Amino acid sequence: GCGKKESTKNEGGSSEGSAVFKIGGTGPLTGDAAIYGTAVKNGMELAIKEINEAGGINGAQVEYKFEDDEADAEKGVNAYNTLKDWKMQMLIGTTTSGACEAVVAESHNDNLFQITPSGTSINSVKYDNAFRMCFSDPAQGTVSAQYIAKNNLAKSIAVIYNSGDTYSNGIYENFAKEAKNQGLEIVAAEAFTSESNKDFSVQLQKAKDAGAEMVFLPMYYTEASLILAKAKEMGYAPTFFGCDGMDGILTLENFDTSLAEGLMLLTPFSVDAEDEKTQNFVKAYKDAYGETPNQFAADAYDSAYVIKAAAEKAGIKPDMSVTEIGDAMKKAMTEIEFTGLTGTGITWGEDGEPTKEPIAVKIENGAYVFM
Amino acid sequence: MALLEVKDLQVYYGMIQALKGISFEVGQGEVIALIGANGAGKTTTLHAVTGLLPKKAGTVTLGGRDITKIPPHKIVEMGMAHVPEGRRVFAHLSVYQNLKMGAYIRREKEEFSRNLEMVYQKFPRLKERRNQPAGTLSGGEQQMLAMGRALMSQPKILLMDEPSMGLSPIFVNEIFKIIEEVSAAGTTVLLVEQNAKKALSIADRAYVLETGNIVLSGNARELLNDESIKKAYLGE
Amino acid sequence: MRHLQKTTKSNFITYGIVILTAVIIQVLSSAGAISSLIGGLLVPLCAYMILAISLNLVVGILGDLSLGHAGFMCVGAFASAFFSKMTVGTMPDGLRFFFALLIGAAAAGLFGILIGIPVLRLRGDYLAIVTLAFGEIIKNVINVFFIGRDRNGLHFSMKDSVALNLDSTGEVIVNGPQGINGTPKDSTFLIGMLLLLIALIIILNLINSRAGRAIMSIRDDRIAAESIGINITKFKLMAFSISAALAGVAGVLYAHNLSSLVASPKSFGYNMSIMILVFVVLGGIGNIRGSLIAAFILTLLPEMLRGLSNYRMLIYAIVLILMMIFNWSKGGGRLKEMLAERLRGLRKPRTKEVK
Amino acid sequence: MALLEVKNLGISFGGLRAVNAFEVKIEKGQLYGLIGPNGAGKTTIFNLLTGVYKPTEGIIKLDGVDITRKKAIEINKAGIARTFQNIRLFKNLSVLDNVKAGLHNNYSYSTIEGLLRLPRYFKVEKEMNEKAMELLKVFDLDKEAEYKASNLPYGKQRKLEIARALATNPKLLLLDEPAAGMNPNETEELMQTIKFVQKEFEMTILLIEHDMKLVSGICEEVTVLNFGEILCQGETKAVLNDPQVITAYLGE
Amino acid sequence: MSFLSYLINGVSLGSVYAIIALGYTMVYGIAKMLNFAHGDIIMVGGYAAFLAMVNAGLSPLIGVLVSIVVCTLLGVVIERIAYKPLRMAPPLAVLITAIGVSYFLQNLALLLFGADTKTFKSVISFKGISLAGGALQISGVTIVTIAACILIVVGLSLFINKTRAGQAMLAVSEDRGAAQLMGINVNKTIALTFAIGSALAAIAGVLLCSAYPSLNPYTGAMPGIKAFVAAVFGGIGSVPGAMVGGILLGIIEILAKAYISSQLADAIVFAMLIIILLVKPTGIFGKKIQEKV
Ligand SMILES: Nc1ncnc2c1ncn2[C@@H]1O[C@H](COP(=O)(O)OP(=O)(O)OP(=O)(O)O)[C@@H](O)[C@H]1O
Ligand SMILES: Nc1ncnc2c1ncn2[C@@H]1O[C@H](COP(=O)(O)OP(=O)(O)OP(=O)(O)O)[C@@H](O)[C@H]1O
Ligand SMILES: [Mg+2]
Ligand SMILES: [Mg+2]
Repeated sequence: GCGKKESTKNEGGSSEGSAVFKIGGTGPLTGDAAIYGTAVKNGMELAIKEINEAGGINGAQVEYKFEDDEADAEKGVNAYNTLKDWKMQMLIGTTTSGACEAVVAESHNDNLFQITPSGTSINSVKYDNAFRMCFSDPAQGTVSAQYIAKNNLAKSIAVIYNSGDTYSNGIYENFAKEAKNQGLEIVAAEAFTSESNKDFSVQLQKAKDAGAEMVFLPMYYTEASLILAKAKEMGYAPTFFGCDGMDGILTLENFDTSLAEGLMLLTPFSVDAEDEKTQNFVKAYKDAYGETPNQFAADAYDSAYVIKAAAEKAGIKPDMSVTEIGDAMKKAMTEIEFTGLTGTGITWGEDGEPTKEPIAVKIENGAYVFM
Repeated sequence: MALLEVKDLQVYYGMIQALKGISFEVGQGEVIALIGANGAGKTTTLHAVTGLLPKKAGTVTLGGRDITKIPPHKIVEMGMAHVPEGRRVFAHLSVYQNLKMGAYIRREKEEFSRNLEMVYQKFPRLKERRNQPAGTLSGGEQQMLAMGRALMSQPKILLMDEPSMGLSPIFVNEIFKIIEEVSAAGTTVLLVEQNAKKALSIADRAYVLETGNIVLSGNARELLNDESIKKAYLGE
Repeated sequence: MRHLQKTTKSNFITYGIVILTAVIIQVLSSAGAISSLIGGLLVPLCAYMILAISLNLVVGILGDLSLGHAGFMCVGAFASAFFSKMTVGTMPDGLRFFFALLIGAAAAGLFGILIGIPVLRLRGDYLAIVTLAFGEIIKNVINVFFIGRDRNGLHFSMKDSVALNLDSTGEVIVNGPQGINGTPKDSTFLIGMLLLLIALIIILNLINSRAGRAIMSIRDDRIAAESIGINITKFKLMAFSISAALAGVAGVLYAHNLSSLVASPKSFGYNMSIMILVFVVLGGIGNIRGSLIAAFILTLLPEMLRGLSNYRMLIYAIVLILMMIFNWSKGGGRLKEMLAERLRGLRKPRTKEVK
Repeated sequence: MALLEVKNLGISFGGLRAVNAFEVKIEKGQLYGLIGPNGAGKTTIFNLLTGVYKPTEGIIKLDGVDITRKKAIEINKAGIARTFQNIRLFKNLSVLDNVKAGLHNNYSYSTIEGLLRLPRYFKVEKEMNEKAMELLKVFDLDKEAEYKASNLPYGKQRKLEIARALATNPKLLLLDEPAAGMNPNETEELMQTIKFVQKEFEMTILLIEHDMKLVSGICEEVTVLNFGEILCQGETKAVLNDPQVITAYLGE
Repeated sequence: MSFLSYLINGVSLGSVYAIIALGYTMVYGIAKMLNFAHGDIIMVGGYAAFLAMVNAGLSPLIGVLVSIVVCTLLGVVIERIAYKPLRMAPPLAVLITAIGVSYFLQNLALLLFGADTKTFKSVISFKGISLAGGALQISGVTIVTIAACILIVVGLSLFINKTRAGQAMLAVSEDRGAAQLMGINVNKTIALTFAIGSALAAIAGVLLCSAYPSLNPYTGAMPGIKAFVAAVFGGIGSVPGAMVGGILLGIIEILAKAYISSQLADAIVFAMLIIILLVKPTGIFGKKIQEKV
């Protein structure tokens, strides 16, 4: 359906007095990556509403504001500066790696605490003020290769990746590196770009000709859906293995889920998970936004709760300065253990990386099945 | 009543006033000459009459109907044809296609072939070159094509902007003969010419335009003998 | 000559506006009266204004439509960022940035000459598409470049960073689509304004000189220009390469303002080229001061509209369309005439009319 | 030696033989006419002489130098300048700048000198302005120096085109229908100007014209072209009385 | 064998470019404007068909018709509001307005339909044919697209050369002022051009989304640019040129990916374009008419 976004208001919570925390968020709300920014915005909004209803953080309510960055480095800095003018104290962002790398340099200067829900590249959390909710590219690439080798899923693998995309490229490179160590053979590594992301016949044909038993797809699900459809049309049926960007493929509107049958992916989050937390989240999200949440929304939701957890640990107060909050949060982050939608018992190192174990799932009968 | 009546016409180019309130009329079947120096506003007048230029003030009526605000294509449908300054042939289309465009408002097949024959007979060069892209014709040939194209619509009234420009002496005579023929066949003619002598010798009446004003008008033969006209426009 | 005086005066007004703006902003900013958003926008603003006037040299003065200007900016940005990353710590910051500027301008200028081959043979929309293609090629090729450095020297690959085979001391400098990370932040508003001023002087002085006249005569009538002995090849190339070099300078500013530089479609694709073209057309084709103002307004507009959240790009689009209609349509013309009439009491008409 | 010497010049467009075996010899300082019916090939000859078209055969010599098949720019530098049948001015430039563009090759300073506004720039620009104004005065255009060229009335545009051509300091000036669109008085004035240019600048002029008053008034010799071929060539009066020329071109 | 199959894939991709380029070239050739919003009208066509078929449950044929009606109306309305006031403006001003329209449509779609991608339901039920014992596959969409292209090329050529309205278009494309003097209603002719161009965009949109079934507010942008390239490739304003240009573009793109480098495929396509234009500066079917001096 369309027109389901009931509210485009950016601010929520109460704003009485100055005793509120101000948390900013950034991500693409327009442009062709808008889908990811929108999910992050919604997930964050949902969590902060709940937090406020439950009494806020350290007794203070939370105000939030989300700014569009069009998934662009320059606009990301603009969005960040806009939030600074609004007197942001902590940042959930940014959504995409490229923009995140530019923003993190700015937030580092201000010593402003930042947690990115979905910026996967190494440089996204280059500085000590920045932490990550999701897997990093190396983690995903490496773990995927290890997982495939350990479970003996395939020996000859083809990779199709987006050579113009930081995320896709990052995972591919690390996958390739680790595959070598694991004795997996990459028989074809075929790229595409966002300028030619409609036709995948050549890439699939090459994978097929090279005799790949498995095709690794480090990319987002929109393009993957085209690949799956094309492969079916070609009568080519290898095992497809994806990464966390693939999550969401089942809820793609009007998508024929039978095409994704047998697709394996590593993901920290699955809407089909049966735990209560996930189910409540999915329901609340659907009620609020009329669509099924994807992993971006879940990561953003978790990020807000991580801030709450760390803030409570650090005992920060809204009237502290940005730097004070930053220092306190940095320290607290390495001390907390967090359980949320996207993992249990997550801890963070000083490098900002979470200790998360990706869970492998497989799509069977149109639903995720844990493996 | 006159076929074409222009009253108090004013035209501006941005801030520049090119026509300062001119009035004239063209009777049914007449040949009227409009003469004047460079930049007097002759071309501007024709453009305003056919509706190619917006008018600041004044009225234009054709056959009793007010056409001041009517768009050019409707005016053309009402029977007016215009041979524009600079010829304006469709450069990439062939001579034949250009002539076909001239007959755009005439749908009848037979009529078309009859008119085409008539044009080819008046301008044999066009028949010879009917498949040549109009843009590669020589200057004079393009002028012939522009005339021929206008005749293809069998106009009631024909506006011509310097039809003799760029034509060889022998063909200048020819073109004035053609204008007389056209007139004899019942078409009313409004003629803008630098060759005032020739124009006045075939016209019934004439108007003299000077920097946006009509300064003189009258019987063409009389004007031909007018001393001031002789001095200013005939070079005698 | 009155003529000369008039253009000189007009040029000095333009310089004056730029200098005055620079001074005002500098004063405001040292008084802390400038928001972070505006503060952060200052350097990009300079870069966009340089891009706009440099594109105007090709589009407005030479009369060729170019849809690949972002490509030149991209070359300047990457060449200079690469240089800065390589030499960081080996020389004083100021000197390094000076060299980076030279390198960015030279690299982009070189590409400007390279594109000369098609430019000399093609016209109109055919040329436009070739410039667009050229810009896309640059972006695409930069995305497959991997350059790394370790104690054995430079390593180069067009496949991926793994293929660089760096040892433990290695550092990837250009990382394909992930671009260059950690470029030193050398650009400042004052440097930006200074560069803008230099670019302005170059372009305005060029226009009002022998070469500029030759370029404009080619624009107005190529055949007539040839007939009076003007060397089309030389002046077309000159216009393209100067324009490209200045775009390269803008690229250097841009690259040294953000710590991450990626050749994404957003920042260096045809969309960006078109964006710059919008500045030029809105400001008035061939009108250098207009380009400056249009670039200024249109860069700020979407940021000022942030309060409208998701409606902002929609409103931006509507504003763009309305501005074009206001500028060029009959109705808009009438509106402008009315405004002009109001003003006429205050000022005598500048242009003389033909009697 | 003749200033312009053309031998056996020819060109075809597809099947059309536009110019065939054209020959002419023009002495230094002569005012020479090229006439003929519409489509005879006159403008085409100008285009061949100035390098717009390349001839299929023939030789063109200017002042003893072979300029056949040279590029338009080189031909101009060698000393031929022209005007066009359909006026080709630099529409958006001022009248003065149109002429200064014509001075391009004769008044020189480097681009760098221009960019840096070195003293030479000011000196040469000043000279150019003076020279351009001098030329404009000849054509009574000095008062319109700052107008945009496209805002001039037709007749003045034609004159400006001549001034621009003269600015290139040619040995030979080609004028394509300079009097087209002018009334007899204006034509008369133009004739005086052309005469003046011939004398004052010691110019050799070749012109195309359909106005016989102008041709008989100022041309010393003419060539009549018909269907691409030379119909008649010689002293003006004699040629204009040639019965062949009368039937093909003049009429009556 | 693999070459053949690449070739077939190239033709499939190219046929989609071709059908978009046909609508593009129509507006481009007649109204002499680069309608950068064409790709976005294609996107609207895709959404119209999607909503009709998936949300309203109508049959594919009705879906296509709905899409054509919506796009035609949209095209005419856009022309009336945004382009008509600019008849006297320089071409670049119109180009920028078209870009404004493009942004407008993209962002309106973003607000109306959301950012998420929808999977399009193919309107073609025909499964296609397989040759050489199944080793070579030609999909139904490809066959329908090529057939549609040929029909459109023939139809448009006949329309332009044989009908009065077509003649009017020719005249308008050459010289609007002179066309008026022939009695041609220039505004109506340009509106009709947009109507036809937009109807073709609808068909292209439906076929594009059937071939590559993902639909979001930016679906039309890149294919629009590629179609522009194809139209120039074939020669501006040439109807058969647009088709040939599109198919050639598709083939080059696929072969470049297959035999040279998938990473550099875009660069190679554009480099080929430059090379071809250097050899033939007015495109494959472009007429080169020497300027008469
Ligand atoms: N497009 C224009 N913009 C500004 N002024 C113009 C324009 N067209 C014509 N003019 C001016 O309007 C006046 C009348 O011009 P018009 O072309 O009507 O003269 P004309 O009598 O036809 O002259 P000619 O004999 O040279 O053709 C002139 O002063 C001319 O400079
Ligand atoms: N590029 C071309 N392609 C085809 N035919 C051409 C071309 N240029 C000129 N012609 C033809 O060559 C012939 C000579 O043309 P040209 O322009 O030289 O005539 P002209 O003597 O100048 O005539 P006018 O007095 O009418 O200007 C004409 O019949 C013309 O149609
Ligand atoms: Mg006139
Ligand atoms: Mg001629």
